[in-house]
Amino acid sequence: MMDFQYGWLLNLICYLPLAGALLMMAFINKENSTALKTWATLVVGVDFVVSIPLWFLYKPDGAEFQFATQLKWIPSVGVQYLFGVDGFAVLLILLTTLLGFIAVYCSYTAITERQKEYYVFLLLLQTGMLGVFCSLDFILFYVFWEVMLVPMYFLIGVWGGPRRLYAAIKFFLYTLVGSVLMLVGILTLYFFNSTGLAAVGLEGLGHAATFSIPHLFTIAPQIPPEVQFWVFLAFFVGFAIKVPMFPFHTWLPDAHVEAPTAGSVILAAVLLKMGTYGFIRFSLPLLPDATLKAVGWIGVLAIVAIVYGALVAMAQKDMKKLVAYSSVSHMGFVMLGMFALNEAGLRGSILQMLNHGVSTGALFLLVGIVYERRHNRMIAEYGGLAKVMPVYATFFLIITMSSIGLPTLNGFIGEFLILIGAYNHSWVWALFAASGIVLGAAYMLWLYQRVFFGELSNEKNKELPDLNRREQWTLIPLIVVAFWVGLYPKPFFDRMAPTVDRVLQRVDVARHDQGPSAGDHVAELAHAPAGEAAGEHGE
Amino acid sequence: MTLAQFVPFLPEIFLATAGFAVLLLGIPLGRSGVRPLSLFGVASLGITGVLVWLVARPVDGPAVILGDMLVVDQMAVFFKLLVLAAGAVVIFMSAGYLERSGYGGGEYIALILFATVGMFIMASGANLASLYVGLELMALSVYVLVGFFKLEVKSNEGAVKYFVLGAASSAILLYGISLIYGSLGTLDLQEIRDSLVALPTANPMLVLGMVLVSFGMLFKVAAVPFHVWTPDAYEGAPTPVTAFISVAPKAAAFAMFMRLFFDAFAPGVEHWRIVLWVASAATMIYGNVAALTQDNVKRMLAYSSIAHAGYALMGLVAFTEMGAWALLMYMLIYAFMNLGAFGFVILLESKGYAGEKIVDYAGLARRHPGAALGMLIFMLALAGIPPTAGFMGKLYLFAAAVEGGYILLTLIAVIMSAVSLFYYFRIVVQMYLQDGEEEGAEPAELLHDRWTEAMIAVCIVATMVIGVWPRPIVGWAKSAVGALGIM
Amino acid sequence: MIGATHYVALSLILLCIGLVGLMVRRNFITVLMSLELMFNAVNINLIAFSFRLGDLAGQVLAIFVITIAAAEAAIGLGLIIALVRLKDTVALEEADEMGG
Amino acid sequence: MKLYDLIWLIPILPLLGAIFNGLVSNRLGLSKSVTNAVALLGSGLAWLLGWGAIVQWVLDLGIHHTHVVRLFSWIQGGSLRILDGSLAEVDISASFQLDAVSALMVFFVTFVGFLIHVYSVGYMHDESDRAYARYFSYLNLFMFSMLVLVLGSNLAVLFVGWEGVGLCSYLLIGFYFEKDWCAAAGMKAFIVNRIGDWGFLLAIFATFMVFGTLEFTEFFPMAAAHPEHFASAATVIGLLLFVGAIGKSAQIPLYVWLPDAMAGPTPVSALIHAATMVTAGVYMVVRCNVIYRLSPTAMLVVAIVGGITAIFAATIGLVQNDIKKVLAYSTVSQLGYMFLGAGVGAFVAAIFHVLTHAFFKACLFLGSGSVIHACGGEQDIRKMGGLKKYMPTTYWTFLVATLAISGIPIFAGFFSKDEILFKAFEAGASDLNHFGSAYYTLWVLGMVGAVLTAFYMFRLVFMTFHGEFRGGEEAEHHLHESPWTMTMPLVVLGVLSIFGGLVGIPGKLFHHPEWNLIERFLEPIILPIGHAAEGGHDVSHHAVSLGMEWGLVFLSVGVAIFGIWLAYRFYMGVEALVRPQRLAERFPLAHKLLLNKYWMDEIYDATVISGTVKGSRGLWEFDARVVDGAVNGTALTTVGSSFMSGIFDLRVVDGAVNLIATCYDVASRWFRKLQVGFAQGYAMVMVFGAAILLAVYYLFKLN
Amino acid sequence: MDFLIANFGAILFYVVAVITVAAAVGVVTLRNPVHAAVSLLLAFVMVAVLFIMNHAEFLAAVQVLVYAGGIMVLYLFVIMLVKIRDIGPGKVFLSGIAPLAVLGGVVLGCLIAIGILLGSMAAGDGGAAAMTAIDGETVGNTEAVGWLLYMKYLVPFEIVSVVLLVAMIGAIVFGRRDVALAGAGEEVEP
Repeated sequence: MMDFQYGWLLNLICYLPLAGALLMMAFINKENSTALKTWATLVVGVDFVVSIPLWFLYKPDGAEFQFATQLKWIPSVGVQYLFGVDGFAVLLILLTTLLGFIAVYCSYTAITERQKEYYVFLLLLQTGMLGVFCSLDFILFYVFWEVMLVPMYFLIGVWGGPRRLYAAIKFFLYTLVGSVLMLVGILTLYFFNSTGLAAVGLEGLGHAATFSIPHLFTIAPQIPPEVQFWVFLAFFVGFAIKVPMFPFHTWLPDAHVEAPTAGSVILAAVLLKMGTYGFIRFSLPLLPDATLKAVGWIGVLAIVAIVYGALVAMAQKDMKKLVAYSSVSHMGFVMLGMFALNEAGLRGSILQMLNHGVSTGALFLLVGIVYERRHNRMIAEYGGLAKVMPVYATFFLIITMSSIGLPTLNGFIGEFLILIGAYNHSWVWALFAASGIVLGAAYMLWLYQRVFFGELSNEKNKELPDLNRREQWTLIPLIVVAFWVGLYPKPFFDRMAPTVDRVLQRVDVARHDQGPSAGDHVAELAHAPAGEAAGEHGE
Repeated sequence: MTLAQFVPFLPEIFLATAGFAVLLLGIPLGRSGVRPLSLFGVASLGITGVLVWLVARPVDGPAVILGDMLVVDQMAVFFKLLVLAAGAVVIFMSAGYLERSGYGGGEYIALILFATVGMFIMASGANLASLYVGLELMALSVYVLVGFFKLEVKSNEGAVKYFVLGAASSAILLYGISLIYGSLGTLDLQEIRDSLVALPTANPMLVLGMVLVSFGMLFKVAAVPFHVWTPDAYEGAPTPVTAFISVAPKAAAFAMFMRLFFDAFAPGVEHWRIVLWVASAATMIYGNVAALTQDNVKRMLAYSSIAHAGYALMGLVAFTEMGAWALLMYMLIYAFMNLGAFGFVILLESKGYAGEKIVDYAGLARRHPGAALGMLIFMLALAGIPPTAGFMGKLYLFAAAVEGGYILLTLIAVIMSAVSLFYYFRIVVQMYLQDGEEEGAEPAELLHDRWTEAMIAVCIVATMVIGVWPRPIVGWAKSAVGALGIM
Repeated sequence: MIGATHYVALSLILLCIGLVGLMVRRNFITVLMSLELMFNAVNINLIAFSFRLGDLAGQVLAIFVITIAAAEAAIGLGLIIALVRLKDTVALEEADEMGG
Repeated sequence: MKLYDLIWLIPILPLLGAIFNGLVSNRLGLSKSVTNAVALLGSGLAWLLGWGAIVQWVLDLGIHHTHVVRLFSWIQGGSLRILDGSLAEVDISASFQLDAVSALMVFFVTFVGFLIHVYSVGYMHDESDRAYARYFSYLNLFMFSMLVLVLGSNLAVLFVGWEGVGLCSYLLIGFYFEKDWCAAAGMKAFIVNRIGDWGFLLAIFATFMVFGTLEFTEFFPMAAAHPEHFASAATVIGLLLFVGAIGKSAQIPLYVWLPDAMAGPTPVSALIHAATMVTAGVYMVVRCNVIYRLSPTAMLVVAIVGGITAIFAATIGLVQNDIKKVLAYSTVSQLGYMFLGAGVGAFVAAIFHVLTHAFFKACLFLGSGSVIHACGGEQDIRKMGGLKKYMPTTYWTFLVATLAISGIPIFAGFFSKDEILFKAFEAGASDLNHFGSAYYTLWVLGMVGAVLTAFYMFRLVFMTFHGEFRGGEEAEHHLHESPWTMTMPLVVLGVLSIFGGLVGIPGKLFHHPEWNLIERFLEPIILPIGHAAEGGHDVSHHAVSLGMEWGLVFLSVGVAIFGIWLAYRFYMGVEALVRPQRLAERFPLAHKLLLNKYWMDEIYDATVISGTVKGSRGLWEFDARVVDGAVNGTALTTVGSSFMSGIFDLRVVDGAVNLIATCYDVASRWFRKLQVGFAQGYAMVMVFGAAILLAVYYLFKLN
Repeated sequence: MDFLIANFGAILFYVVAVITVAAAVGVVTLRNPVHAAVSLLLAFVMVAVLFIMNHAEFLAAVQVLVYAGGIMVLYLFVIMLVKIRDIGPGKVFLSGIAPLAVLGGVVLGCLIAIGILLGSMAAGDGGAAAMTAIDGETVGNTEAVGWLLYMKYLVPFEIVSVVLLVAMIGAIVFGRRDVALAGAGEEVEP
C-alpha cells in the first residue's frame, strides 16, 4: 500500500517554501524589494522544478501511495508523520507548485507595500497547501489544513480591497467552522477504530489507535451506516464550505473580490480544490454507505450550483465577482462528476479540478492585469479593449474558450467526461447540468463582448499599455497546459486512473452490500432488459 | 513521626522559609531592591524545583506521607513544576513592572512564594483538611496580591470582590466537606474512596457534599456560574499578578479537582458528572460569547481564561485516562500561551492602565514586527490553530470528550473555539490590518524590559515546540496520571 | 433525642442567613460578619458529626476553620481600611469601577 | 504511403496557416503578401491533398470501403455500465474517416474554401495588415474546423469541428468588433449555437449509453442490425441530434442568428453562412441516417421543421431590402429544403442539395459581395439598380446562380430541389411511416416555397442589376467591376452552378438510374436496415408512376417560372416598384409582419433573453441578501463577519439580515449585564447559579 | 419536671438554636454595625454552647477566645477607625435586590435541605454514618485533640501558621500608611 522510495522528495517539495520563508524573514531586509522578489521567485521556482520529478517517478501500477515517509510523531495516541501521494495528489501538487510560482511572479508590481510580509505569507501558504495534499495522517492533514488559513487570511486582510477585513474574517470563520466540525468527525472515526465511544454505546474495533488514513481505508466497510452518516455530515460541512457548494458559497465572492490578484489565483486554483480533494480522498472511500445515500442530494445541490452560479455570474457588474461566481458553477460540475460515482465522472471531476485551477487562475490573473492598470474592475468601465490591447484580448479569448469548454481546450475534456458520467448516473442530471454549458458561454462571451468589443469609448482606456513580457509569461504556461490537456490528456488520465479505480472499488463494496435498492440508477438499469431501459430512457 | 518522614516535605518547607527570608530582606532593601529580590525569589523557586525533582519524586510508586496528609506521585510533581515555572516567569515579568509602579518588592515576591506553597499542598494533599488549608493559603496570598497596588482603585476593588466571593465559596466548599465527613466519617481521600466503593448506593447527602465541593472548585477554576469574580479581579490586579492568577491557581485548582474527583470521588462519577457537564458547556459558551464584545485586553483575556476552564472541564467530564492527561497537558500549554500573551500586555502598559485597550495594538506590526509576530503566535495558540501548542492541547481534550461519547459537548466546544478565534483576531486585526492612524487609536509604545522579553521568548519557544513536537509532553502527562484512581 | 439532623438544619439556616447577609448588606463590615456566620455554620456541622462519629478529625478541621476565618477577617478588615482610604466609604457596592 | 492515409493532414494544413498568420503575421504585422501566401498555401494544399486523397481512395479502395485513420487515443474516461448492462470503455480516439459523405463534403469544402480565400484576397485588401492577417488566420482556422467536422470518424471528433466552426463564425462575424452590432451578432450566433450543442452533447451521451461507442463505423451497423431493438433509443438520439442541427443550420426556432451573422465580411457569409458551416447540420443528419431511419418520429420532426422553415424564411425574404439579408433568409429557406429532404428519407437528395447550394449560394454571396464592394459598402437594394452595365461578370454569374436557386432546369439547383420535392411527394404517396398526409402537406409547402424563392431571388436581381441606378451620382462614379481575384471565383462558381447539377440527373426518368452519379456514389452510406435488404425507396418506387414523376417535374418548373414572372411584373418595366407599394398598402399588416420578420427577434428579446437577464439579476439579489443572510444566519461565522463589518469596517454595509449575529451581539451584552459590577450582585449570580446547578442535578438524578 | 430533666438536652438545644438564629438574623438586619457586631458575638457564644453540648470543650474555648476575644475586638476597632456614619443615609439594605437575594438564599437552602433530608432518610443503607448515630460517646477531650493536631495533622497545622503569616502581611500591606508611595499615587486622608 505504501512505497517509500524517494520519500525525501515529497518532504523537500513541501518544506522548501517554509525554509525559504524563514530565511527571508531572517536575512532579507524589508526595504530591499528586488532581493525579496528574486528570492521568493527563486524559492517557488525551485520548488516547481523539484516537484516535476513526481510526474515521471510516479508509477501508476505501483503502490497506492508512493514517495511515502512514515515517522512516529505522537506515538502514544497513534499520530504519525505520514506523507505519501497517489496520482491524484501528484497532479494537484504540480498544479500547486505551478500556480504558486505564477502567484509570486505576478505580484511584482501589484504589491508595493509590506512586500516582505507578503512574500513570506505566500511561501507559508504554499507549504500549507502542499502539506494538505501530502498528508496521509488525519491529524497531520488537519494541521496543514488549518495552517493554510492563516496566511490566506492575511493575504486577503492586509493587501485586499476596501472590504478586506470583512472578507478575510468571513473566509476564515466559514472555513474554520467547517474544519472544526470535520475534526469531530475525524475523532469519531479514530475512536471507532480503536476503543469506541463509551457513552453513545458505540463498540470500537479494538485496533491499535491510529489516525493513519491508509489504515482507516481498510476498516471502512465495517463502519456502521449511522456512524457513517454522522461522520459524513461532519466532513460534508467542512469540505462543502471549502468547495464551495451551494448554499455555502457566499464567502467566495467576497474573498475573491477583496483578495489581491495572487490571492485570488491561489484561492481559486488550489484552495477550492481542497474541498473536492477531501471528498475524494476521505468521504467517498471512508464512508461508502453514507456516500451512496447522499448521492441524490449532493447531485441536486451540484446542479443547482451549476445553474445558479452561472445565472448569478451573468448578473455581475464586477469582473472579479463574475469570475468568482463562475467558479461556483465550475465546482458544481466537479461535484456532480464526483458523485456520479462512475469512472468517467470521477476522472472528469479530477481533471476538471485541474482545468478549473488553470482556467480560473488565468482569468483572475487577467482581471488583475487590467485592475493593476486602471484600479477598477467594473465591466462598464471598459469596452473596445481589443483595439488597444490585442495580445491581452487574445489571451483572454483563449482562456474564455477554455473556461466555457471549447473542444481542443482543457475545459471540454473535463466537462465532457463529467456530463457523460452524470448521464450515466441519471439522464436528468445531464439534462440540467448540460445547460450550464450554454449559460457558461452566455456570461463569459457577454463579459468578453462588453470588455473587448464595441468602440473604445472610455478616455481612460485609450492609452492602456498591452501586456509586458512578464505578464505574458505568467499566462503562457497556463495556456500551454490548457491546450495540452485539451489535445492529449492521456498522461493525466494515466496518473489519476489508479486513484479513481480504488475509490470506486471502495464505494462499490458498500453498493453491493446494499444492492440495487440503494437508489443507484445505473444498477437498476443494469438489471432491467436493455430494450425497455432504452424506452424508459427515451420518454 | 521521625524527621526522615519530612524529607519529601522539604520543598514546601524550603519555599516557605525562602518566602520568609524574602520578606525580611525586603525590609532593608526596600523598593530599590526589587531585582535582587526577584532573583532571590526565582532562585529559591529553582532550588525548590530541584528539590521536588530530587526528594519529592515517587521512588517506588505513589507514597502517602506525614500522617496521610500528603501524597507524593507523578501528578503532584507535574503540577508542582508547572506552578514553579509559572511563578518564576511571573516574578521575572514583575520586576520591571514593580519598579515602574513604585511598590516595594519584598511582600510581593514573598506572597508569590507562599501562594506557591499553598498550590504545592493543593497538588499533593491526600486529606480534605490539608487540601483545604493549602487552598486557603493560596487564596489568601492571591487576595493580597490582587489588591497589592492599594492606591489603584481598580486593584483594591478587584481584591475586595475576589475576597468576598472567595470567602463565600470556600464556606460552601467547607460545608460540602462537612457533609462528606458526616456521611463517611473520614477526611482521608483514600478512605473516602474505599468506603465509596464499598457503598451499595451513594447517599444523597454524600453526593450533595461532593456537588458542593465541586462548586468550591468551580469557583477556583473560574467556571460558570462561579466565574463572576474573574473579569474584575483580572482587570484590577497588577498585570503580572493577573498573569499569575490566570495560570498557577487555575492549574493548582485543577490538580485538586483531579485529586478529589478522579481519585477520591471517582466511584461517584455518575452523580457529579452531570453537574460538571453543565458547568463545562455553560463556561465555554459564556466565556467565549462574553469575550466577543470586550474592548479591554485584560478583561478579554479574563473571559478567554473562563472559556479555557470550560475546555479543560471537558477532560473531567470525559472521565477517561485520556481526559486526565489531556487536562494536565492543557494546563501546561495554557500556562505558556497565557503568560506570553500577558507578557505583551505588560510591555504595552507604558502609560499606567493604557495599553489595555484593544485599539492600542493598532499598527503594532508596522512598528514592532517581532512583537506582533509573537502576539500573533499566542493568539493563534489560544484560538487553537495549529501548528501551535494550543491546537495540540485542545485536540486531546476534544478527543477525550469524543471518546467519552460526549459528542454534543464536543460540538459546543469546537463551535465555540471557532467563535473564540474571532475575538482573538480582533487583536491581530489591530496589529496587522490597521496601521494605527485610524481615529480613536492611540498606539501604545512598547517598553523595553529585557526580563519580560526573555520570558516571552521562552513562552514562544515552548508554544511552538510543543505544538510541533508534543511527544515528550504527552508522554510525561500520561505517566503523571498513572496513579489516579480512575485507572 | 437530638439527632445530627437538627444540627445540620441549624447550620444550614445559619449558612443561608450568612449568604443572604452577604447579598443584602451594604456595609462591608457587616458583610464580613455574615461570612463569619457561614464559617460558624460549618463548624456546627463538623462538631456535631465528630461527636456522633466518635471521631476527632472533625474537631481538628473545625480548629483550622476558626483560625483561617480569623485570618480572612484580618485581610478583610485590611481591605476595608484600604477601601475607605481610597473611596472614603465602607459601602461594598460602591466599589463598582469595573463590570460588564 | 497513400494520400488517404494522410487525411488527418487535410485539416492540419490550414491550421498551420492559421497559427502562422495568427501568431506571427498578426503579431509582427507582416505584409499582406506573406499572409496571402501562407493562407492560400494552407487552404490550397488542403484542397489538393483532399482531392488527391479522394481520388486515390476511390481508385484503390472503392467507395464502399470506409477508410478510418486513427491518430491517437484522445479521451480515456474509464469504463461505464451502459444500458444493456455491459461495461463499455469510454475511449474516444482522435480519428478521421473517409467515406462517401465525407469525401463529398471534403470535395467541395476544400474547393469552395480555397476559392473564397482567393476572393477574400481581393475583398479585404484595404484592411490594415494586422486585421488582414487576423482575418485569414480565422478563415484558415475555419477550414480546419470544418474539415475536422466532415472527416471526424466519431461523434466526439465531429463535435470538435462542430464547436470549432461555431467559434470561427463567432470570430468572423465579430471581425469588425468596433461595431457593437457586429460583436453582438457574433455573440448571438455562438450562444444560439450553444443551445443546439446542448442537444448535441446529450445526443452523444445517449449514443454512448445505448451503443457503448461513438465510432460511426461501429454503432451504425449495430443499429442497422437490430432496428426494433434500438427504435426508441434512436428516437431520443435522433431528436437530440436534430436539436444540434437546428442550432447549427439555423432552423426554426433557432434560425435567428443567421440573418444577424451577415454582419461579418461578405466572403465569410458566403463560405460559412451559406456554403459550408450551416450545412453541417444536414451533413450530420445524413451521416446519422441510420439512426433517423429507425425512428419515424424523428424523421417526421425533421421533415416538418425543415418544411416550415423553408416557407417561413422564404416569406420573410420577400420584402427584405438588404441584399445580404435576402440571401441569408434564402439560405435558411434552402436549408429547410435540405432538412425536408432528409426528413422524407431523401438523404442523397439532401446532400446533393447541399452541394449545389454550396455552389450557387456561394456564387450569390460573392456576387453580392462584389456589388457591395462596388457600391462602397452599400447593402440596400433600393439604392442600387442598373448595375448590369457596370459589372457584367458579376451580373451574369449572379443571374446564373439565381436561375439555379429558382430551380430552372439544367441549372444545378433544379435537380437537387426537384429531387427533394419529388421525394416528399413520394413519401406522401407511399404513406411513409403512415404519416402520408403530413408529407403531402409538406410537399405543398415546398412547392409554394419554390414560387416564393423564385420570386424574391429575381426581385433581388431586378432591383439590383436592372432599371437605373438609384444610389446618387457620386456613388455612381465609383461603380466598377471587381478585380480578377474576385471575379475569377465568381466565374468558377457560376459555371458550377450551371453544370454542378449534372452529377445528379434523375436517371430513373429515362430508365437509366445509373446516370444519377451522386446517388450511386452515396449509396454505401445508406445502410440497409434490418436483415431484409428491401429498403425504403424500392417500395416507394412503385408508389409513384413514371408519368406522375414527369408531371411533378413540369409542375415544379412551372411554379418556378411563375415566380419569376411575378417578380418581373412587380419589379420590371414601367410599373416597377409601384405594384409592390400598392400591395403593401393593401395589406399593411402582412407587409409589416414580413418586413419585421414576424418580430421574432423582438419576441426572443422580450421573453428568453430579458427573461434570463432579469432572472439572473433577481438571483443575484437573492444571493446577496437571502442566501448570504440565511447562511450567515445559520452559520456562526456571521458573528464574526457582521461584527467585523460593524466595528472595524464601517464602510461595509452587509445587506444580509444575519439573525444569529445580532443574537450573539445581544447575548454577549446580555451576558455582560450579569457582570453587574458590585460584589453583592456577583454573590447573587453565584447563589442563583448554584441553585440552578443543584436543580439540574436533582432533575437528572432523582428520577 | 421529669420531662424537663428527661429532655434537658433537647430543650437546651432548641433554646440555644433559636437564640443563635435570632442573633444571626440580627447580624444581617441591624442597622448599626456595632449592634450587629454585638449580636454576632451572641451568636458566637451560643455556638460555643452547642460545642459544649457536643463534648467539644476545647473547641468551645477556642471559639470564645479567638472569636469573642480576638476577632470581635478587631471588628469593633475597625468600626471605630472608619467613621461608620459615612454609610449612606439610612439605607442598610441594598434596595432592589434584597427580596431577590432572600429568595435566592431560601431557594438554595431548600435545595441543599432536600439533599440532606433525603440523605438522613436513606441513612439506613449506609453512607450517612453521622445521621444514624443518635448520640455519640465522649471521645473528645482536649488532650486527644491536641495529640491529633500535633501528630497526624501536623502538616496542615504548619500550613495554617503560614496562612496566618500571610494574613499578617496582608493586613500590613493594606493597613500600612505608605508615605513613600505618595509619589506613586496620592494618599486619601480618612
